[in-house]
Amino acid sequence: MRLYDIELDSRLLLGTARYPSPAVLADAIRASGTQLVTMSLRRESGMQRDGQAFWGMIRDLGVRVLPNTAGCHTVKEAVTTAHMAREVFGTSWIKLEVIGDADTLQPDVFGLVEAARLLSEEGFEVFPYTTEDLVVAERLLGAGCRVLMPWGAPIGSARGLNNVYGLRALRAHFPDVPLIVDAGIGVPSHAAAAMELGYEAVLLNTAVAEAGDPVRMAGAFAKAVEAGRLAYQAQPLEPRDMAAPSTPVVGMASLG
Amino acid sequence: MRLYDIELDSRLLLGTARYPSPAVLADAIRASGTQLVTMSLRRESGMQRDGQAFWGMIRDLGVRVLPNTAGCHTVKEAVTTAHMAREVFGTSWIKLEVIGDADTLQPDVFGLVEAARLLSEEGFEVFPYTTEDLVVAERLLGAGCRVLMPWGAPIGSARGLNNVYGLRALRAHFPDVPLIVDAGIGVPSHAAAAMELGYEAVLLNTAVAEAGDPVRMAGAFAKAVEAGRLAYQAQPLEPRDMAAPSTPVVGMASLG
Amino acid sequence: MRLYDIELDSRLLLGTARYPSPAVLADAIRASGTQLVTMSLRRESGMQRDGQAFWGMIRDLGVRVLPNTAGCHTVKEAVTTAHMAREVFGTSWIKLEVIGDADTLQPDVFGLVEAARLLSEEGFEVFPYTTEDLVVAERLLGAGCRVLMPWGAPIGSARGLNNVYGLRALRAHFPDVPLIVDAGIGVPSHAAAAMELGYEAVLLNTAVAEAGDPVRMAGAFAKAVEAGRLAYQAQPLEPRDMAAPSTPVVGMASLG
Amino acid sequence: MRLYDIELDSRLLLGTARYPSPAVLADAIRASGTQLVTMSLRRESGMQRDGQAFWGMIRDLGVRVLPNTAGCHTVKEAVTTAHMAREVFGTSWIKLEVIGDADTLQPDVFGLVEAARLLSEEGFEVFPYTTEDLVVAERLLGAGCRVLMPWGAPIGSARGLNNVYGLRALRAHFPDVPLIVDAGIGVPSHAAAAMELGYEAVLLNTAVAEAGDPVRMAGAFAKAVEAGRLAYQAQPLEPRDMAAPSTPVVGMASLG
Amino acid sequence: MRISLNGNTHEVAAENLADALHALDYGEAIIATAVNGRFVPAAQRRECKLTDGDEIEVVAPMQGG
Amino acid sequence: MRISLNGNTHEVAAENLADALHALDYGEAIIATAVNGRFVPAAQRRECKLTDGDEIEVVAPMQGG
Amino acid sequence: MRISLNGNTHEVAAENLADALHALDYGEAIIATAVNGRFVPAAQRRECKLTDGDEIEVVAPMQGG
Amino acid sequence: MRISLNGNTHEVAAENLADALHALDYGEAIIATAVNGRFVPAAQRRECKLTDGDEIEVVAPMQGG
Repeated sequence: MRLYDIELDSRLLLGTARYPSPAVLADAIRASGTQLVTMSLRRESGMQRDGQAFWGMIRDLGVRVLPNTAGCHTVKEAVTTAHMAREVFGTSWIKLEVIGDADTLQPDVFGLVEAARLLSEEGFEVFPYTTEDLVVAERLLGAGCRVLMPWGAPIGSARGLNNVYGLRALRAHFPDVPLIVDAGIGVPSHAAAAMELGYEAVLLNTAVAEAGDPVRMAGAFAKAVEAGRLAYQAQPLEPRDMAAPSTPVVGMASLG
Repeated sequence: MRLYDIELDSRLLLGTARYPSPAVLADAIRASGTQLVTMSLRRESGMQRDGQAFWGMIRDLGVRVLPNTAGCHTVKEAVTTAHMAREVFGTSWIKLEVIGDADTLQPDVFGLVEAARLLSEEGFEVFPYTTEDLVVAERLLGAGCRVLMPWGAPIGSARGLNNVYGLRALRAHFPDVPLIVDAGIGVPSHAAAAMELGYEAVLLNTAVAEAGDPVRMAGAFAKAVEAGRLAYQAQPLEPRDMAAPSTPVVGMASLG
Repeated sequence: MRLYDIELDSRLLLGTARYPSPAVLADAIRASGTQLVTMSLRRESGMQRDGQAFWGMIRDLGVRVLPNTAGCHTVKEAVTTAHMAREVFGTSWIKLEVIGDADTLQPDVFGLVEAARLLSEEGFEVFPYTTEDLVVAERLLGAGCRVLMPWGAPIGSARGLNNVYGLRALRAHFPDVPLIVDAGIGVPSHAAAAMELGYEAVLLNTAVAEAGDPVRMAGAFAKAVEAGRLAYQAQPLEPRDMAAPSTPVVGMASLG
Repeated sequence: MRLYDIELDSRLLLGTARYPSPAVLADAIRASGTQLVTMSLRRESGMQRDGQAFWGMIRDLGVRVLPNTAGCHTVKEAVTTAHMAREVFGTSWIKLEVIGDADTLQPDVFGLVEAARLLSEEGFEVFPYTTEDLVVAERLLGAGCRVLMPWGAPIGSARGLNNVYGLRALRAHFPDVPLIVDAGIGVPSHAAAAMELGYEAVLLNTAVAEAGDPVRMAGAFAKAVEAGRLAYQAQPLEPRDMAAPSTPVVGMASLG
Repeated sequence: MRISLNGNTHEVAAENLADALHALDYGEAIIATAVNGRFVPAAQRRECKLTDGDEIEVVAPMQGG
Repeated sequence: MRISLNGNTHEVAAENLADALHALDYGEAIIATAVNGRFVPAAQRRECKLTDGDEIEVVAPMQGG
Repeated sequence: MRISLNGNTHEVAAENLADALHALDYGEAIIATAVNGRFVPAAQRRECKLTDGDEIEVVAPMQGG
Repeated sequence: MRISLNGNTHEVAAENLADALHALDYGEAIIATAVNGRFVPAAQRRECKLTDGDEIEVVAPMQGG
């Protein structure tokens, strides 16, 4: 999988928040096989320096980092946060969130497109957290994005793919753009289903971090993402209404 | 996973019919990691001996065999077929199919329970292909079955789990009986979903055999089944209606 | 609609239990336009005579009665109850319930077929509460039933149609048998959907009786059942994946 | 139902395109009970004057007209069309469509908001054909709209409600704004489901016009919309997982 | 003689079902009856002799779904 | 002067939109008009001078969804 | 003697099932057998006398789902 | 001079951002900074003069989804 000219083997992107402990997070990252994790920027105290310790731990894991602008509700906040992230994390990659509604944490597609344009112009490589809206997708590509990350369902809801039809239409419309389902995934079958639609990757966090056993769940998602990708490549059967015997009918003994 | 006192590591059971060639079948079996494959009995000619060659090939793969009674519409046919299978395959395991309708290939639950009782009394270890009906399940257990194999959807339909509610109720009702979803699975996400419900295993055939690339698809299902099992053990999140931020809200910089 | 040679105009059958008061029940029956209501037999005290009053009220409404065998778990209970019902209600119609599981209140299809045979032989006109199982349906018809009443979902669950595929297959398999969805309906759109599948009628109780406003809800279901029936007759569009403009494209002004 | 200070009794809005004949259209309008129909503007020839005859027929039916901007892909086209419509139809109401994708006929939410603002400023009362996006909805209200018309599914697809979760969230978020599901409805149960979500009305066209019997289907939708509205007011039961007997358990005779 | 009616024990002098129902105030009520799990039609209540320990069920129309 | 009306080319002598519509048989028809992509209200058709190559659109009520 | 084997008619001289299978080239093949719809175990094939019109089924392992 | 840092008020003697961070114990910490809502790159912290009432944000890598 190629994202902004970087080749990644793993198609599972993992968030780093809400784990029971840093040790569990580290084990989950290893179990997931991910090569790309999301992080945020939060206020750091000169005395406590929580962020320093956390950042050291992540760096030791040898994974690439995708900083986010989580919590930003305006273009200005998102752009400023992106600049700070570029300096601290030493990467021009940015997961761009411009939140438009506090209940659903859904993207503000207007602010998103504007921020994506500003950041792309300043050399950022933007991973926009967006909806399945085709027209918004077109605008994001026009703004310079070369990856799109539509939601499956609201962040942390564990509902899976709320609008399969819309996600399928997006895939059909942009066959050559890397598409990543970001947010709302609850169980591995959701992730596999996203991959079966032909999506390049899946980004999740809460489904692993808040599972009873996050490390085991990370391994589960790793396998599900691979399963879904392989299935997409292997050209599945179309569903049909009637049954068709698997065992051959010809040659059946007459025992009546 | 323990089925009739036999321990199996792989939770994927695979059918052997409808592959493009024996070589592809053999590769698919290997790729799937399965330890248990289904076979049938069909008329053998003394001259051509197709079955001899096929049977030799399967034995060389070192997998256990679960013979079926596919195509049988009566108790008598099914019981006679089971006896022939026991002699030829050298196993008392039998996948019991008593088909009740030619369009949906659905079980005849009346004939099924009767045949299961007769065969159990004669020492067979019966794997009944049944519906998600709880009361039928109770009768099958009473008839001596120690494994149940409810359908997901009609054989070969690739529709997945037609009645998730019914399958979930069956699992809840019989927490200690090995349950295997047999038939109707189309893609790995279906298999993962079955395992996430707490089913012990999945049996499929057409979804692999008639995929564009059966060997790759076999590998996909292997991973999906493992993913679903791990997820079940790891206690997933419950879906919720509202969003919940994964990235912490506390510590957000004020950049407005 | 013809059920056992009786012509009914209304395709909504209504249960009489769980209403806030007898007056509300009476108003709901009127608002529903139903011509057939279900009733049970319960123990009557010589002093209190609750049943006498209730029965008087129902008779005054001028609707036909379909007595049920609700709560019966054995063939014997169901058959005895049917006999008592025939005498008290003065009808050979019986809604036959043989319950097989206390959690789901699902039919015991084995007991159901046996009781249906016994009762049909004794001249009853049986309305069996059954599942969507085709083979069971075939047996019930063989036992003398001339109407089938598959469940939509467990009684009182308000879940709607749990297995649309199975219900559609049943309709296709028995084009000439009156089919009535009985149980599980929660809202009018569920009832309309059942009718759109080509079912002859819908039987419900809790969805009306326990609504905030049962009388209004009775009227809602009356309309939904009519809507679904008319739609079935009017041959709806098949769903399609692509959009198709309703407004004509030809003749569009060039204003670019 | 109050839309821009006009009180309407019927909650079904009907399109006027794709009927087999003008006579069938007229009968369908009557059968639907609608008080508001959509129309377009198309090129008129001085010789043939098709539009004159059609307009005369609609006026004679005594229904209010909601002109649309169907087929417009730019703000300029849509605004110019709206001006022409206001003059010809003598109404400031406009169903505003700014199409963003030819395959799905989905709204261009950017163009939509801009056109809605321009038109609102010029005194139009705008009915925007939009998606279920909450943030877009907020912008449309900010632009002056006092009604929102989110799609159920792509125009003419007959798929029903593709994203029930999103439509429900929209309803919850804007409890006081009239919401109308516009497009994608296929059968009356879809329309009833939209109304059960608390939507004020439903707008449809193809599902009636291309049914085998459009007039009957119009009547079906009329009833379904009323059913759904009544059900919403009557406070339906919540679905539950377990069954609950409707017939009382107490007082059951002991016949075992 | 002690009988059970709808699960409650009664001491009755009546020798048949019809008399027992009369003694227990059923009068002309619209009911159906079973004794020891077997249906007894109205027309046979008088012939239906009771013996000590019989279990009688008396039911009437009630709410049902 | 050559103008385009609804995509077809016409040779007209009329100097304003109102006259052109009259020449092209629209009479009292209920229509709306645009010239070169701009709406021209009915009341302004007479003042709306035409020049060679103008593109006129004339629309009327029609089926719509 | 005419028998049916897997639906085809054969003229065989063999008097029992074992001999018939031998005559029809099954040799040491891994098969199971039924005569007139009843399973005949391998160990009983020699004792299984054939009579004119018998219907024999000979099956072997094959693809199955 | 009173400034606000991450929402808390501090009395600092430092005249530029670099000195203020030093005074407030950030030392060599990996952080990014903004003053009054505008990003201040590390290289410009020394040139960034502070005035009374300035609002400084200092952030570091943290958990994120």
